[in-house]
Amino acid sequence: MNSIILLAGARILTPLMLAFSLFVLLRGHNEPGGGFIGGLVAATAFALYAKATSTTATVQALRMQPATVAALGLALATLAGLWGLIGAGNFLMGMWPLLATAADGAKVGLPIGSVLLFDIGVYLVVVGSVLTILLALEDDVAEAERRPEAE
Amino acid sequence: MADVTNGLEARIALGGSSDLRRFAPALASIIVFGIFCTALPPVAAGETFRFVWPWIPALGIDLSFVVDGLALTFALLITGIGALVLLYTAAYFQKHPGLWRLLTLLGLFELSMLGLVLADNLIVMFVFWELTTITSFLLVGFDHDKADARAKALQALLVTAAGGLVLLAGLILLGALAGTYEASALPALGDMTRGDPMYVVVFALVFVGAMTKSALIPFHFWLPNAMAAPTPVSAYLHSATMVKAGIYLLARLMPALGGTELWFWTLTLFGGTTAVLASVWALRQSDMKLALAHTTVMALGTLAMFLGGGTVYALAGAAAFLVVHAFYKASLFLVVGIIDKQTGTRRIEELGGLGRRMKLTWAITLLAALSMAGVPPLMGFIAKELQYEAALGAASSPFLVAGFAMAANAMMVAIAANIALRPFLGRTTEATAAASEPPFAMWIGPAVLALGGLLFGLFPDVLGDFLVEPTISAKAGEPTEITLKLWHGINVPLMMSVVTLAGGGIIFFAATAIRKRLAAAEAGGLWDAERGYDRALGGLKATAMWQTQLIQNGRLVHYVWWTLVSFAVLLWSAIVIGGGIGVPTLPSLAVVEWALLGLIAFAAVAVPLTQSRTTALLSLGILGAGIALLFVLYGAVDVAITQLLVETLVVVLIAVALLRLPRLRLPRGSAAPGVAWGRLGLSALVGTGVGVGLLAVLATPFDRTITDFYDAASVPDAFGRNVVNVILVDFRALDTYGEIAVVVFAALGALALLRVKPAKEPSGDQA
Amino acid sequence: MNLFAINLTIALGWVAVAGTVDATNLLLGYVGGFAGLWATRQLYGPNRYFERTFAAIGLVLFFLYDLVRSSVGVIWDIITPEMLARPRMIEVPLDAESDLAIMLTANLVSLTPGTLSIDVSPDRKRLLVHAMFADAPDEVVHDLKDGMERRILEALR
Amino acid sequence: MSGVAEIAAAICLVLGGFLTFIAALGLVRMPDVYIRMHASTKAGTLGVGLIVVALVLVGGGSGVVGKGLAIVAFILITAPIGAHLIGRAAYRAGMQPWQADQSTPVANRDDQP
Amino acid sequence: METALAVLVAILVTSSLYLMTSGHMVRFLFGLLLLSNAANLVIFAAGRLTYAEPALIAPGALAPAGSVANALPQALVLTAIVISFGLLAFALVLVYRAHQSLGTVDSDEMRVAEPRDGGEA
Amino acid sequence: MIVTSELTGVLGTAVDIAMLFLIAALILTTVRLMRGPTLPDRVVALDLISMLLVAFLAIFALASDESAYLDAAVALALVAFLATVAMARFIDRSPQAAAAPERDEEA
Amino acid sequence: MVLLTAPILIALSTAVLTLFAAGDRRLQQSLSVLGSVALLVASLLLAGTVLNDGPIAATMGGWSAPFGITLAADMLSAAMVVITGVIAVATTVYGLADIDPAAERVGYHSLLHGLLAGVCGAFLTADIFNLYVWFEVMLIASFGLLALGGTRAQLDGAVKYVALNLVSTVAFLIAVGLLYGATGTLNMAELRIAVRALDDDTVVLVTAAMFLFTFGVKAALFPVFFWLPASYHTPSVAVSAIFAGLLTKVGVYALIRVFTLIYDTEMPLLQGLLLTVAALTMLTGVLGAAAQNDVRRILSFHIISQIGYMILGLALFTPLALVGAIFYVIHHIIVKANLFFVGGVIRRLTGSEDLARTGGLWARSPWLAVLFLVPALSLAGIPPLSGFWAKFVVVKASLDAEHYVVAAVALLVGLLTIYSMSKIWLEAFWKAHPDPAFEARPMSGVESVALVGPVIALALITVAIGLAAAPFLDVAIVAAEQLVDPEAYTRAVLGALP
Ligand code: NA
Ligand code: NA
Repeated sequence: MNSIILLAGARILTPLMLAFSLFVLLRGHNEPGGGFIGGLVAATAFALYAKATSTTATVQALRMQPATVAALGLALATLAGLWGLIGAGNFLMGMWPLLATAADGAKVGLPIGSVLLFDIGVYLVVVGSVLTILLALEDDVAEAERRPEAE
Repeated sequence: MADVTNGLEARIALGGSSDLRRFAPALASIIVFGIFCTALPPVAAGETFRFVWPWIPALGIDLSFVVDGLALTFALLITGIGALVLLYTAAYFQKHPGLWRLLTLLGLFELSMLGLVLADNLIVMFVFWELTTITSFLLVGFDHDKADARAKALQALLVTAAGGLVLLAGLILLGALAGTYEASALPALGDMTRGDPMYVVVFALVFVGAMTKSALIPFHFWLPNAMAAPTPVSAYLHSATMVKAGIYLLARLMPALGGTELWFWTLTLFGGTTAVLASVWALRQSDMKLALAHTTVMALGTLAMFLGGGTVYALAGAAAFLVVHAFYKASLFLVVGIIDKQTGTRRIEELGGLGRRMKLTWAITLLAALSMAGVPPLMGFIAKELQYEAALGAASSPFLVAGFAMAANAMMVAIAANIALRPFLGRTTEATAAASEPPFAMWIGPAVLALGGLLFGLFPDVLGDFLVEPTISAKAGEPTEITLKLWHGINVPLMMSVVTLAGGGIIFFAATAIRKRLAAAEAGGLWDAERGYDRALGGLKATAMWQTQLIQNGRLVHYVWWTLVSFAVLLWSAIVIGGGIGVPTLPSLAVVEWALLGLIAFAAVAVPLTQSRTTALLSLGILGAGIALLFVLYGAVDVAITQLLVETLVVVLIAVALLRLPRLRLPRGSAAPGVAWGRLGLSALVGTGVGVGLLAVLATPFDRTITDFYDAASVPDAFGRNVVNVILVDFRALDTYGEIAVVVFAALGALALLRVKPAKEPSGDQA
Repeated sequence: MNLFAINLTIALGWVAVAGTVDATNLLLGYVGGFAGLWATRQLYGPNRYFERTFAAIGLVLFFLYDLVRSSVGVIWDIITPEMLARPRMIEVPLDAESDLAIMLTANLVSLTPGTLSIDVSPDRKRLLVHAMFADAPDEVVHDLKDGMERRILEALR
Repeated sequence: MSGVAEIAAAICLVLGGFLTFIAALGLVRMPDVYIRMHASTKAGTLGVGLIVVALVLVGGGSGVVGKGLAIVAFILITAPIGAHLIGRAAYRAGMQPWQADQSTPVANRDDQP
Repeated sequence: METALAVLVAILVTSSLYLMTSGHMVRFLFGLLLLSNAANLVIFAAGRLTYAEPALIAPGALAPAGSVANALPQALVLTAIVISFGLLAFALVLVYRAHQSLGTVDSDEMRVAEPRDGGEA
Repeated sequence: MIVTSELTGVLGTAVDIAMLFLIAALILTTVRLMRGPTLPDRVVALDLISMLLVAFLAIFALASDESAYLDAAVALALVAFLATVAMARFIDRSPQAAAAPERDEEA
Repeated sequence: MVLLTAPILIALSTAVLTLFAAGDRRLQQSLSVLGSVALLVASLLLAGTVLNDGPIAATMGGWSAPFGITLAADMLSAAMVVITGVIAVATTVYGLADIDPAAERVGYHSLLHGLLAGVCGAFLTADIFNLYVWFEVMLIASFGLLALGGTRAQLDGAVKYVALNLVSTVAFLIAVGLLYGATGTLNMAELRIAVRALDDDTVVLVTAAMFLFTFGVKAALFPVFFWLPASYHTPSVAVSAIFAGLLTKVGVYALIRVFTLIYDTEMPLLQGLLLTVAALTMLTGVLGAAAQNDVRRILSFHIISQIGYMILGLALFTPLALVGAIFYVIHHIIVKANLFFVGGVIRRLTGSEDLARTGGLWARSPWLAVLFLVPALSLAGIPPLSGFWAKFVVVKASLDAEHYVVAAVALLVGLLTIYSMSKIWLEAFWKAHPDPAFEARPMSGVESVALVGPVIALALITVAIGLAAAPFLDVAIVAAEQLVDPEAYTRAVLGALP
């Protein structure tokens, strides 16, 4: 929107919000948050960035087309599901490679595994999809505005 | 690929080596005919052959076939006449690009017709029945470039298909009450089927099916119209074989359905009326082919009438006439085809003097016409005698039957004379000036058929023993003896024959006058059932247009409206039938909750009331936030956060799109006060319905087992402390998996919408 | 090595020792670390870290004071039936050059009652301010430049 | 200790609530969008800030302080930027600030068609 | 509160359907958004409400302390919200494009696929 | 009862008072949102409503001693800003909507 | 069990992979066809297993029913998935010559396989909310496919399609919510038990009414079918073919599933309504077809009409009637998709779908004529093609149940179907092309293989179902038996332990 103030704000806020989104993603299994919320926050961050700069700059910041991000997310979620299917015979079954069963039957170790991978997939899908729609719409509106015409 | 076959066909049709190949179908038909001939002696001796292959056991449908007298008679007619017609066609259409299509369709028809008469299982029979309808349709429309041919083909299709569907119902019901679809099992069950309360229905349905196929009044009109088909097709399908399928059907089902008063009266009245009226219509035709077509209708009526009689003589009369008619009528059709081909016209007044140029053709015509007129010693005479005998022996109302038969036959005489004499005698006309005899392949067919009529007349026992007797045995369901003779001495039937011939002579000479009278009488349209068909078709089209414009009128508002009306009706019916709900108690809430509810409700009401796009949009934002707060209040933090984020993103998206969207001014239609109140009423009906549904649910006790499991298993088994998230990514992860797919596809779809734009179309923005 | 980074490391170490990751511990660690670093400031040679930190703290305090002070004026105007405000658009020359400095200036101007940053001129030399009590525009300009902007530039220097 | 914190929190709460109310009142009473923004930006931020401070004082939980500070910091950064954007847009759209000496009565602003 | 929510749902549905029957596609979108919210409230209320006890388990604990909010409908609503978002975003873009190409948002004017003189003459 | 809470004493009363202020503020702001008259006015109102809701969540977290609710407040603060930016951009790009209130009000 | 997840997984994986391959059209096409073939193979394996072992189930994430989501396949589900596989292969092959490269670039293949994933998911899930999710996957993918191309007609059609489907989809969600509130479960096998145990008739009937409404809209029943004729003739041929074949059937499937498994006790109450709806659906659909003059618009209205037969089968609720409904569904998917394919070839050859502007095909392309006749006659119920048996069983079931009026309507509609199909034949095939100078554009080798190959394959299947109806009917019978007595299904679902 061509405002120095917004631009400077966005330069601070976008990374902050992205960091926050990752934080929300990672802790989601235990506190409010998770892939959806994280993804939505990240999408909000990029949306803000897009408003302050341009859609092109936002895609550059993403380093790939947002649709690819979404596809990547769906692929990760699928892989997470397949992991359970191959590892335990159940699609989407939680796999915990860093957990071991102690002598008393309790699980010890880090509860990180397929479920987190799945949630990361969700995160990427949400970021990618929201941005795909938003940026494409922005582009189209901008293009339509460039064409002078009677409404 | 299609082009290749096209070329191939063209080569086959026109190329030199194809000359012989085009006779192959005829040859095949002759071979089959020969095979059936070998079955004659054993069948005549009372044997029947039955072949069964399992097909659809679950429905009681086997591929069962029976060769008995009735079937064999038909099979011989089908293959024999089929061979001659195929031969004739190969010559008649030698240079026609559609020759192979015609031969193929005729061959398919022949197979279907054979299947129809040989099938023992009624459903299998029906399968072939319908196939004959379809092949007939394709054949009638052979000259498909002509709109008229297409319309006539459609008519034949619709009438016979309609009958077919009625018949199907009849057969299913018959199968239900007999417990079997095997026709060969029906004779033993006849008393049971006739005694069933559904008998009348079954009979009516079967009879209507037979009527349409066999062109009995009031479904007769399609048959003359089917003369749009090439002549060999008419000779074969619409005279000798397919149209007799209805008669065949009645004959086949007689053991199960026949022998009642209902049967007798129905068949006699419909058959007799058809016979007489068709004869009258035949008289007034000047197109010989149409005249023959109407006489075919007459023959079909006669056959039905005699089947109605049910006595052995009646059956014998019908059986003999069946064969006789097939011979002379096919022969005459083919002759008319020859005349048409050689002179370019079939109209009797345009023809004359052909006798000198086409002696052979005339001889054939004379022979066939004599049989048609029932002159001894031709087979037609014997059949007519049998008819009269049967008429007199009819259990009830012999004079009625006899009257019908005599009247119709007298007119047949006149028509036969007309066809056999007028084109060949008199002065040569413009059309006949250059006429010459046809090639061998064309005259051999009619010649064989005409000669057959003579031979059977001379040796009636061959016909009697090998065809008529076994046929009626099959019909009557028991072995029957009958003797066919040329000379029975001077008896009542003979006297009747004489009267018939005399009457025929008078009619022939008074033909012109009669025709005028008839034309005047018919202008009233008294018997014009075809007009009924036209009206029905017109009505159908009009109804279709009317209902489509009423229902599918292109207006989304209308669609949404009726969709919601349906929902409201369903919903409130369910509530009322279910007994409604108790009166809910007023909730006691904290001020904050009231405030929140009020805020949400206010925003919800503001959206439709405001005329400002942005006010509506911002109200939606507030509503979303308010609902998020409700979620928070009741412990749904994840949901609340998601709601806030999503609602905001929606508002952002809409705000972007709104830059290029117009204002909220209402379309004129929905802004009118009456319409607005209607909309409000309907919306409120659905809204309260959903609310009542929710209240009803809330009044039931709640089973929390599954949630309790989640609460207990979340940490120990799924290693997560946020139960909602654990449900999303573990317990019910498949939901989430599908859900992210939705999001991805939504994005893809939106992207496609924005990125793929047709280049050519004018943009509406400029409009 | 950046002193801020060291300070942050100390704070994180504190958190690790405390065993609980939360803002309170982080803050305590940071403050403690800052005190330690300040006490040993000779060790690091010439360094602006401490000055900037104190300037930032000063800025925050000044801002809070300003916020409270002039809020009263706005509140009073809102509550009283008559409209006391004499609003006007005023252009304030900017000394700040970096985007961040301009943003901070504009933001703090907006947050203090009575003034609201509306726009920055295309040449980034002037800030358009909506002043609520602008009977004497020059006074407003002076207050802003000498108060808020000076402190921001000090904290960022 | 907790007693003092509670009383301080109570004061912050009431004051914060009062300030947000003033902000809203300003929004309704002030004559044009610029002055309304003065009210909402300042009093709103201060009010919310005070309420969050109250929460930090008595919330006690480990997450509360961090989240509370995050909220306050975030609002302090974003509220003025938002006000700037709206004000700028309004100004660029040609909306002239209300002048005390102009003859238009304040109340009539809202009633314009 | 559930009873109150039922009333609120009725209001939301009424309002949304009133918008959806207007023939103005932007209003239709607004109605759709309202309707989705109503559906979410239905699910949420149908799972019964528990005041201010999120379904979170304290660190170290094996299960929630005491009765907490029903987590399942929350998960369902969350899923539904995200799905509705996808659908609504698509619908929005569709209406936008339809307006761009057809020049109207009045559904009565959208008669390209089913022209007025459609069907057999 | 104003807020369902286990808090008693001075803090409980303070929560109730603050909540009443907030509700009153909410009503007033909604009035401004509806009356406009210009789009910037409405956006300012929306912005304030977001802030009020953040305050609401904070009070609610305090009253129910549930810090998880602050997460919602953080999220709201984040996205509210985006909404404001988006609406400001809307005004920026369709100035007629801002400058001439009656245009958008057109019935 | 892998077999149950495989169809969904294959479809979604293909969707993802084709998205990654967006730069390479050939690769996308290969992946797409390969994915469809894999789906077909997987579905055949699944059907074979179900045929041998009876209903099977698999828990997702290893959480046993009713806590986790369970996928399950009885014969009906398995058969539906197989048909989906068949149509998938046919459509992807046909699409090789039918789809605009620009559309392929932006995600046609992904959306198509997404659609397939949604359809398979809907057929296989035993969880009512999960059913909602798969419905949405299917719906959103169909939205994308429908509007792909962005022509004015497509946008118009899509607006109506999207608007009406979204209304019904929300009703679905509400119904699921209410049902959950009343029973506390989402597992469909457990719902059977829970709904029986419910005291409150209002709750049972209200939820049943909502499901009837929402699935009725999806199935395009009278009077809520508006969205279908408004849109199905607008997208590319491959897309409209798969829509025509599959989408409404998912609604029919859902109706059959929900009303045999959960609300079977309410069926006597609903019968009158359903019979009326079925009859009116048959009639209005076929009359709509009779009023049209455009190939795909005629075919679209026919879909509605034929759905009526399927609902008639459900409404009668006798074992034979259910057999008929299932057989009808299977037959109709094949035949209707094929007719749309042929319609596409007609357009390709004559340059139009408006019958007035077509013609001459019987003379020019007799093989196409034959290929049209097979599905057309089958649709019209002409023996011995598949449609005849479908109609036969349904009519017989009606007559057996002594519902003579609906039987009569069913037969009458058969006649009207013949009439409206003959219109295409008369105009496009028999009539000479209105432009005497008209020359059909020749098709390239690839084009004719891609366009005609699927038509031939589906026509052969139609003939095969007709001539060898017994095995197909046996499958339908097994499926119907499992519906009438879902004990095996519920045992598989509820007993499916990790
Ligand atoms: Na037979
Ligand atoms: Na989910």
